[in-house]
Amino acid sequence: MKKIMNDPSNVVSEMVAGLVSAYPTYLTQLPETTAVVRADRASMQGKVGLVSGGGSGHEPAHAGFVGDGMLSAAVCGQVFTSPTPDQIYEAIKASDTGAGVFLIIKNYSGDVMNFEMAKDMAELDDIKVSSIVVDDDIAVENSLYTQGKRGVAGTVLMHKILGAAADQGANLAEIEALAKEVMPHLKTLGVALSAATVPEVGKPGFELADDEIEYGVGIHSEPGYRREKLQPSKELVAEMLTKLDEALQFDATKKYAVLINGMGATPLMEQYIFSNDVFNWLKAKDITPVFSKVGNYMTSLEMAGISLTVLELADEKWLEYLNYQVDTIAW
Amino acid sequence: MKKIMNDPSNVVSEMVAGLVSAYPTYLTQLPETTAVVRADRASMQGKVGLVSGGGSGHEPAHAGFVGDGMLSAAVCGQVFTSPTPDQIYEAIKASDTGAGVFLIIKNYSGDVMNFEMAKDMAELDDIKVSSIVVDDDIAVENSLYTQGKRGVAGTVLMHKILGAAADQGANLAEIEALAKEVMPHLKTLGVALSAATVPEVGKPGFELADDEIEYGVGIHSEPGYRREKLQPSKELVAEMLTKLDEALQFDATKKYAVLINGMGATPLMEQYIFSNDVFNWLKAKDITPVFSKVGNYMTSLEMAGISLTVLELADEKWLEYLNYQVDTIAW
Amino acid sequence: MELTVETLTTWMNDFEAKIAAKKAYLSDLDTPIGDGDHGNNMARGMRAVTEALATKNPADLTTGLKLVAMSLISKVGGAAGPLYGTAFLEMAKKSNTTAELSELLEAAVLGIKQRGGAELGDKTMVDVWEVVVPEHAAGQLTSEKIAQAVEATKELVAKRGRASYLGERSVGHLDPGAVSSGYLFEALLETEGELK
Amino acid sequence: MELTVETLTTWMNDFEAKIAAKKAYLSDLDTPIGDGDHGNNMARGMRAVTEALATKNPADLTTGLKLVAMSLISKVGGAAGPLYGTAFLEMAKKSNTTAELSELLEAAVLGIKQRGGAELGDKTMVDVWEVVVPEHAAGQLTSEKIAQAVEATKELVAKRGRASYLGERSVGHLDPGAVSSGYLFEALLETEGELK
Ligand SMILES: Nc1ncnc2c1ncn2[C@@H]1O[C@H](COP(=O)(O)OP(=O)(O)O)[C@@H](O)[C@H]1O
Ligand SMILES: Nc1ncnc2c1ncn2[C@@H]1O[C@H](COP(=O)(O)OP(=O)(O)O)[C@@H](O)[C@H]1O
Ligand SMILES: [Mg+2]
Ligand SMILES: [Mg+2]
Ligand SMILES: [Mg+2]
Ligand SMILES: [Mg+2]
Repeated sequence: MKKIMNDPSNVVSEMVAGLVSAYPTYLTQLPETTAVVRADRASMQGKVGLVSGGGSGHEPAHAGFVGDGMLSAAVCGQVFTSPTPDQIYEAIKASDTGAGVFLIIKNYSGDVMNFEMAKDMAELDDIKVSSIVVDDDIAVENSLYTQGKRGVAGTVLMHKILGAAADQGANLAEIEALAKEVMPHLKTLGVALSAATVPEVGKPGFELADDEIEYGVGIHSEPGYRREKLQPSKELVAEMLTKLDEALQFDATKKYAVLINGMGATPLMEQYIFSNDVFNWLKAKDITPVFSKVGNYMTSLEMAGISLTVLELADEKWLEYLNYQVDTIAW
Repeated sequence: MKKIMNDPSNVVSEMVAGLVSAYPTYLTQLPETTAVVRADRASMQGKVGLVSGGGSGHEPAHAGFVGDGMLSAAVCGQVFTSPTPDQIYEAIKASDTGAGVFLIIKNYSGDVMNFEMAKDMAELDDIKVSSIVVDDDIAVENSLYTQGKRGVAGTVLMHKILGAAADQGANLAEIEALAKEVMPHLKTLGVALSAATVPEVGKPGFELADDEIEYGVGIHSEPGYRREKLQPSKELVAEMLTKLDEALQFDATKKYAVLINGMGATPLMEQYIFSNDVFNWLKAKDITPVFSKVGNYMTSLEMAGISLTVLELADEKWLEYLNYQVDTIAW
Repeated sequence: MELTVETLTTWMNDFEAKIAAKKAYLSDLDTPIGDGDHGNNMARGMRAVTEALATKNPADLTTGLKLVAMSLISKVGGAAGPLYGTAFLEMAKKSNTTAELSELLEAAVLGIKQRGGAELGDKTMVDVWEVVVPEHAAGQLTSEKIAQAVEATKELVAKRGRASYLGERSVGHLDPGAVSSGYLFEALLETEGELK
Repeated sequence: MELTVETLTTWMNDFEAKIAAKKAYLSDLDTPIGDGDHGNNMARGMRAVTEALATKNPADLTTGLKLVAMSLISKVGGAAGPLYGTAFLEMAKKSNTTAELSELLEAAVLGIKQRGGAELGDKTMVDVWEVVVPEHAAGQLTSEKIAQAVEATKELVAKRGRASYLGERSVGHLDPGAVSSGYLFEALLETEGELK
């Protein structure tokens, strides 16, 4: 394990300290937690609070999306481990200005349970709380998994859309309805060239040969659906878009947003090349995405690989929300 | 070599195509070049144009910094190879709205010569052109290099400061004077954990053992000043800040900006931990940077490592320029 | 048996000792079918529980159970934290109306099942709780029965939690949460034994 | 000798053939002390030069030299592109007043030195140009003298270009730009020989 760090058991607290030191105008750390809230609390006044989070190791998610027009707070758990409810609860309290708080949870059993408990705790304080469980990863649809689909990079688009709606004054019920409308149109598929190493574990989550890739890997090194020889970018794109097409039924009369997400160690050059192949593949289907973004948004430590998210913009407003002004570290 | 790409000899053209496809509202590709200019040309009207660029492989530099308030155009050469003068010349022409064009060049012999030739070509067209050669890398100060110091991540802060000044209407002479004032206060030092692989070469620029790092490596795998066993982040920071202190003579009565820059494969978690150690080290010297940024800005393909840039804010205005509004893909 | 805050403390101290002794074993069990942290998670949590009980010295059972619950919830994390935490939180709630241990444990089982959505046979801690608690209510719980319930998780296909990502490949491994739950009930048997 | 556009074309075709034949060798030379691309850079550039001359059929020497210069400048890139490009651009400029080859070449040397700032002994192509051009002017240039000038770069410490990053470690390697410049002058000798 070759990492720039000090004590493997302190990575999260040192990371959060380094983050808030570098970005004091964006983020404030909640006392005795590894949760962060907008430094500009005034920007949240009267609006529904949005709280996200999960295990650490996915930076810039989720703290990088805290800011005016996007999240109110983010909770940073231990690496690849759900944060505890008391921390989430503090984030909820810090995000509530009376209009209630909406939780964006990725579909992992630990995350779901811990966020739900935090919700119970907050409701005892008469804070209105509702939530969405994001499960955009189509990799595991036809497998034995019964936990359901995993929540991955599409979560970032969910943050953005809900963040814009909340900033424009949508109430808690409207935010919840919006999240539920968006969810079935949001699909992601990933491919890994190498695995991440959790600092406290010290070795990679799985091993791939020098010429092997794994389709459908999760953001915590969960197994994917097929291991194969490395393909040219064009063929990776074809495989992934074909699967996404099956899930979303691409239609040239509809509008789409695309998020090309680096998993951590894959340079932007490769992501842009992949992007070129994505646009070409879609063009052959007469589709030109009306919104797109390429970069590291929901990573998996130093995993090499890319995930591709397609959101069918079933409502004109969602595009406005994606383009809505925002002031965060990482959007 | 495990990369997401198609033909190694087409990486740059495919990359630029993918970039402009994904960001059509930011960037337009200049016909028959791999140079890009602001899509919003109106934002450049009446202002000094700023052109940067160099070899590719440093993404998001330089195209990611093209946009309102920062660069006018960026030229993408072959990987780690200076672009040719005709391409730079096209970028200069596209950036001139009558107020002249300023070139930001990193100190590599190929870059300097090609940009100079482009300048000569543009001057034949009666375009006023001047330039700065950025040489912020202090790694090679005491070595045998006679090419002078290299230009590395500090270039991004130069882009930002000059971009803000240009947007606020500074004329060509003022931009040049500003660049010359900033340059001696801008210093960078890097450390690598692994090297980059140029696609057409197919193997890493150098080899480091599993527990080895190299201090002072350049952004094209140029040799550094010392190879050593991997250190805790705290000690990397101490070594690097001590060297930067020697170069800048830190002084608690002065103001500083800090850029912590990932080299490509190093995850943000490690960068934030490093950031924490940087802020702690400086705090012990009674210094709290008034501006800071952490992330991948001037990378070296999939090199793992971090560079640390410190800019002494000798003029109050520079901080305003760093904080000035900007609309680019990557700032 | 009626649970008291004193008995609770004995029980928890005993459980903590077992977990501490088996920390590495529990994490090892979590490695092939999970992420290798169950022993560390539980050890961290139970250390916090016994510390809280010792320093805060809760005056009554409800306060004591709540303290256990909150310590587990805030220190364990992952999946086991909310599950064990919920078990003790439900016991705390129930203790407002009764101190009868079998009723408290029934509330706990319901809480775990509701929190995690797992049923008998899903290869989780539920496979221990759901079998052991009725035996305890009937006064027939023995070490052997606990061991049997734990052992039975080995041949199951995981349907919940991280192990479920492995599908059929989870067969042949004990469920780590089932094993740690076994220790909880062993500790309970011992605590009750001491009282007799 | 007065250079004509026809002689220039012969010279360039010959140089192109030499570069194409030695492409891999030149890149190999560039590997230990550079970035391994000199052969590829030059081959790409010279292909463009000969193609341009063949398709555009320049009417006079100045146009021909300019075409060579622009092809090199826009296709080679890196350090060698502007250096070779400048050499031919300076020759083009000079050809407005004279077609005398030695005067053109003198202008080229000055251009290279000014562009790259290298002096004799810095282990660059200058070490060939600066030695060979006066010999040519004196009518005493031979293959042996070219080879000597090229060979002499081996023992030098690089002071300019990428090789300079290696300092002392650059000793013992031929400079790739010096070797390719040697081919240029070999081609010139052959072209002149044919004319005699
Ligand atoms: N949905 C669930 N319902 C009941 N028990 C569960 C559930 N998910 C996980 N578990 C239990 O939690 C144990 C794993 O705990 P632990 O390793 O601490 O958490 P994590 O899986 O988050 O790393 C499993 O062995 C299983 O007994
Ligand atoms: N400043 C300079 N002056 C003269 N010649 C130079 C200079 N810098 C480099 N060269 C020449 O260029 C050659 C390298 O060319 P090439 O490999 O094509 O470019 P790059 O170094 O950019 O990859 C060197 O061998 C040397 O002869
Ligand atoms: Mg875990
Ligand atoms: Mg080169
Ligand atoms: Mg676990
Ligand atoms: Mg070279």
